[in-house]
Amino acid sequence: MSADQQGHHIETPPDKGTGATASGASNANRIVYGLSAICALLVVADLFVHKHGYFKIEHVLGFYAFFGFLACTVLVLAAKLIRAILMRPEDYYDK
Amino acid sequence: MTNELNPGLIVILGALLVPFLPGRVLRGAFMLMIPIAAFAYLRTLPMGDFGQMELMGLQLQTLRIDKLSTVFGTIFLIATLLGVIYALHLGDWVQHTAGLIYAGSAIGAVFAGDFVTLFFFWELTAISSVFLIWASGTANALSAGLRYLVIQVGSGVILLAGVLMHYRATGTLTFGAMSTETLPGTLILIAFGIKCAFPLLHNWLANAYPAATVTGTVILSVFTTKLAVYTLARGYAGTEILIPIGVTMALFTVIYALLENDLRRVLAYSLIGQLGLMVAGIGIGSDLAINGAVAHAACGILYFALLFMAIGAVLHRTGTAHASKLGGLAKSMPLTATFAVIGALAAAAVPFFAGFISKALILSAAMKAGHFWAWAGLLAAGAAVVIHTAIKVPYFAFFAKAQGEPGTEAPANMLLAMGLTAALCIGLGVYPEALYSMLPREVKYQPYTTEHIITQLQLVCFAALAFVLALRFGLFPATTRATLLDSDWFYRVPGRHLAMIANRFRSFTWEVVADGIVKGASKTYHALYHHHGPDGLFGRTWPTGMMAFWTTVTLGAVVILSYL
Amino acid sequence: MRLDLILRVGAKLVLPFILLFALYVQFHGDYGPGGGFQAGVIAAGMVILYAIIFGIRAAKQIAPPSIVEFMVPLGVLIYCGTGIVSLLLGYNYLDFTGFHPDFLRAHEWGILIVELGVLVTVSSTMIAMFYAFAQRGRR
Amino acid sequence: MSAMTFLNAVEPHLPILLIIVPLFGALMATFMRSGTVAWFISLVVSVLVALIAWKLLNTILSTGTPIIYKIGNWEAPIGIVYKVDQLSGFVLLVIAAIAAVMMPFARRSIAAEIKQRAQPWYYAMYLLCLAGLMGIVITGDAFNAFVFLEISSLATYVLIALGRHRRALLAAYQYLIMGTIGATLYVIGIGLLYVLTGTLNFDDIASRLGPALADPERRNAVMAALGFAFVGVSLKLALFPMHVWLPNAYTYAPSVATAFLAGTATKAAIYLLIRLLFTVFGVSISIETLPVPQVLIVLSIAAMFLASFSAVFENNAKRMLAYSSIAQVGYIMLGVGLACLPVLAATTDASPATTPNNGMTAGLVHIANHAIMKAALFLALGAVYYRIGSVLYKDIAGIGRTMPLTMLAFGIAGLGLMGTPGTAGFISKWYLALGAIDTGWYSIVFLIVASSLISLIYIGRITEVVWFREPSAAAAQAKEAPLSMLVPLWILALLTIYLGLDTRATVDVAAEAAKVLVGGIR
Repeated sequence: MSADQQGHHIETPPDKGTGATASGASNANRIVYGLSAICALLVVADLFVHKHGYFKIEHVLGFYAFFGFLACTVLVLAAKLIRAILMRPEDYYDK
Repeated sequence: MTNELNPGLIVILGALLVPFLPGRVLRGAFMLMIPIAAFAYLRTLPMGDFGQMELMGLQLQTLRIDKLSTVFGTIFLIATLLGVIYALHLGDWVQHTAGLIYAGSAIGAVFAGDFVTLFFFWELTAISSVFLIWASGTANALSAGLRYLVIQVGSGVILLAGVLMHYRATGTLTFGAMSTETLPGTLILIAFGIKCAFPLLHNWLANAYPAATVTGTVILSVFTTKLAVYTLARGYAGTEILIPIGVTMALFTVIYALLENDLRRVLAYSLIGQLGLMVAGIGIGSDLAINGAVAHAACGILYFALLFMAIGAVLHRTGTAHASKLGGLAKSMPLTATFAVIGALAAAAVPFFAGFISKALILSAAMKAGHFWAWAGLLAAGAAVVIHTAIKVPYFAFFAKAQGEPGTEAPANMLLAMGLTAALCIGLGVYPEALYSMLPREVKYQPYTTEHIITQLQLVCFAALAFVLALRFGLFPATTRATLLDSDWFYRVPGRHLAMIANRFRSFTWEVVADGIVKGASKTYHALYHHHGPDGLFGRTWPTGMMAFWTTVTLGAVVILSYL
Repeated sequence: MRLDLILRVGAKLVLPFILLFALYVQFHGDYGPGGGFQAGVIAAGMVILYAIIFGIRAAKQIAPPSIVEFMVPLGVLIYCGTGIVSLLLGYNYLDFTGFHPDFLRAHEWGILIVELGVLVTVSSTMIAMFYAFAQRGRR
Repeated sequence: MSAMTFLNAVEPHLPILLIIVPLFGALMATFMRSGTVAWFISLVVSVLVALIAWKLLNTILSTGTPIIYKIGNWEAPIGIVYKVDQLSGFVLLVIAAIAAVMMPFARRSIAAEIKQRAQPWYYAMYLLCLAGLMGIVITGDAFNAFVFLEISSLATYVLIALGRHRRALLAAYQYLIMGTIGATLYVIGIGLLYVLTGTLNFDDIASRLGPALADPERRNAVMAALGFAFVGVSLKLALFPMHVWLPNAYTYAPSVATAFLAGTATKAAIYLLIRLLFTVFGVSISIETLPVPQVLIVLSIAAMFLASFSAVFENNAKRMLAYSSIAQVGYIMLGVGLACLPVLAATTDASPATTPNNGMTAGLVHIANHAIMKAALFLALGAVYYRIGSVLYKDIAGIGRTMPLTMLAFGIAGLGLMGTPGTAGFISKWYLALGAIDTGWYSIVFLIVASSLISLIYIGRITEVVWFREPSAAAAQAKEAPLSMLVPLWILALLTIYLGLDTRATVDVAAEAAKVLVGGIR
């Protein structure tokens, strides 16, 4: 896993300390809040939609929202776990 | 021999003329004419079976025009045109010719009415397309191309074996609905499955596409797998086994697409995932599902081509497609970034974009047929697409903190190709009837209901929220330069690892077996070289006496055998 | 050189008779035992004997290598030419019927000519081979 | 005499002209002092021979009855008879056409590779070899076939010995020894047959072998005769394990000679073996009382694999192709071997023998297809040798960049060799597979495919060398081959594709010949 540590992590959120990326940080915050607001609106909209779903679970309030969020979280976390198993140095096959 | 020419042959014949045309302008104009001419010709053909010919005593049907083949042929021709525009800036006639022959053979395969014609074009796609990989000229491309070629040709060989046995058993070569109950049917399914990147058979795709040239990847992403989808839709509609296969494809690729650093590899895995959706649709087999698979193939071609084009433009300008070396390109390549976002929205199946109108068909079909787990799996994979394709790819390339040099805007022809593709992505999303009217089965479907729009938006937005939060809290897996193990591991590192396993289990009883396999594998090569190399028994020059001796032995053996 | 005087004189006496015998075998080849191959070998034997007794250089004066080499294909040419002549006369290849009104006589002629071709080729080939071996190591 | 009457007068004599013209040409060439004049004679003669062969085959196909020519107008058992039927007509045309197509190539290549003084001799020997090969195929007389076999072989020894490499002499010597052994074994077999039947004419032997078989004592002699003749001819056609003379002979001969020999010499021997097995001995002996099909199938499959593996590891392109030739001969002989098998089945379930035999068709088609593809491949290497004087992998590395047209033709023919669909090689393998399926030996289909994959490796390897490696010093300075070389090369390369798409010229004729050959004796 040495390559893992040497590799450049790019998922690090923008550094809040430096002025250069301060607007980037506030942008990122704005995106999070804006997205959350849209999501909340969509869940509310769910109340006014008549559903024709074939499966019972579809009729649960906010099912698609919940399912989308859960599926992604689970898959991301699963990927993070599996990464430890699958990841090899870049020149793995060339050795 | 034939009264009617397969439209694919027009493209291939045109491609053969390309190297002989002087000047880039003339050549470019001619290449643009090829798909247009083929399309115009296709429009004049009525529905039906044509091009009957007899070859080696076999009745062939080289041209079959029905709704299924027409929709694939049409979208292939459109993609060919877009690909040609995208590649116009190249001066490399090898890539131009190979790409057009490849496109032409895929189109020819779609219109093939019998297995022999199909097999011919099937192998031609393999052989012509490998040049698009080799053309990038790196050592990695060379070996990836060779592996690609072996697997693709191998698929053709299996197809041929299946076809021969099928012909033997039924006496017909017509390519129609097949059954998996019989051995030939299974063999042919495996052959199709290799090209369709079934799980464990998929890694040729993930290895070869990112290794190809900038323009080559765009062309590659269009044809091989979608041709396989066509053959599955034609031959194996309603084959139940395809449902779990498709769902597996859709789900396991999510992991790889999330982890990969090379954005073209991300797209390659994502492409396999979308193929899974189509395969599952074909497995469900209802009219709605088949329509969905076909429609999704058409939309997938467009938005994956668009994404590959955008990332290709990035690679063209910055020299890399690795997420860890990119970022912030939205400022320097604003148009490319816009088109990439449109492709991403289409991939995420956001309403009024191409992916929306086709994915809905398959999910509705799964629902109506009562395949709950398949539906849930595909829905989850669809949510994950939002993260790993629709957000991750444009984000790391264009919007994340810049990690490398800023590029310059893509060449005009690339922008034109991307613009046209993006327009098609939006056009189909806004006006789905254009696509629906071409679909093979007669079903009415209305994608734009309030319910559907709202639920899909919920799915997309919450997936996006999950991504943003994961990124925020450092939960998103790091995308570093690394190799991800995949099923190609099984053939790329067998000797070394088997040796390790054998060492570990030396005390066990099967030690002998494992040891034997390991030693056998490593020894086979050496033994072959020992006996057949230039100094080996079968490779070196024998003394005259030894030649005479073996002649005598043969004579003796023949005579003795005669008297036995 | 003086010591082989007897050999030299003896050989000079024998040589014409060898040639004569070769011709005898040759001309009896049509309807009797004999023929161009045997005659050619005997005739070549004469030259080879001469070369052994008087030296290769002397032999090359009476049978120059250029002529010998020329004779190899010439004999074949005579053989094939005979067949072609019969073709031109309107008969099958090597069908000598056209050479003479009398069937037997025609074939006698035909075979004699063909055998002559064989004689030329065989004798010249034998001599050429002898020259080739005799020259080994002298160049 | 007007042209028409001239042609009418000549027509009955075409079979003998097929031999006389090259023979006469060879004689003329020996009288010449200039290589160019000798080349011109060879060119005219080769084209003439090809035209005659074409005319003969057309006549046969339109009339359906064999053309018989009596030498000296003597009737069959006494005199020598030339017989042209579908099979021999087909093989004659293949050999003659290959010889004619490569003649334009020969002039520059020979001028560069052979000393000025020896050039007329080269052409003389070349034409003599051609005459010998035509003779083997056209004659209906077992001993006459031996004579022609020796004529062609002797000429071949000289052709090989003319090679520039010092090992050419050793190769020629080894081939001389082996060829003589083969011819001797063949002549022993023929001698036994003559003792048994009192005739040397193929058809007469066939008709008189029946009584000989009935007698248990003479029966043993028949079997020995077949054994000797079979092994003798197999040595000539380089059937495994009697192939060992071939790699060196092909490697060190002059380029044009290699292309010519690879395309034609083994094919004539294969013809002779087919003739012996099917016409002379007939199915009742070759197949039912003797294990010929089993021996053939085992040996040819061994050749397909063992020789292919050697080709994979070879570092000399000519030698690689030579090993591939051994493997390809394996394909042809496998087809011949398979042709014997359904006959075995037919005797039990008595199916009608009217359908063409796929195995034999495959063997015959591959005679033509392999001749074309191999000639193209060797010619391409000849052009490379002409430019850089070597065909070692290390020297031809990257030559695709400087000689693209040559190497493109090489690649096309290579695709054919692998059996890629759309090329001639695929047609052969297709029928071979059908033939195997007809006999119910599915495992052989698998083996055919597997050995095709090995050919994919060795063709892939040389493709990698010539196109993707950095050019060697010699290759970087090479120029594209001259037009006189490119034209014959591309004719053959395009034929490889054409015969893969339009199979009327090969498969229909071969199927007809196979029908006559296998069907006629049931």
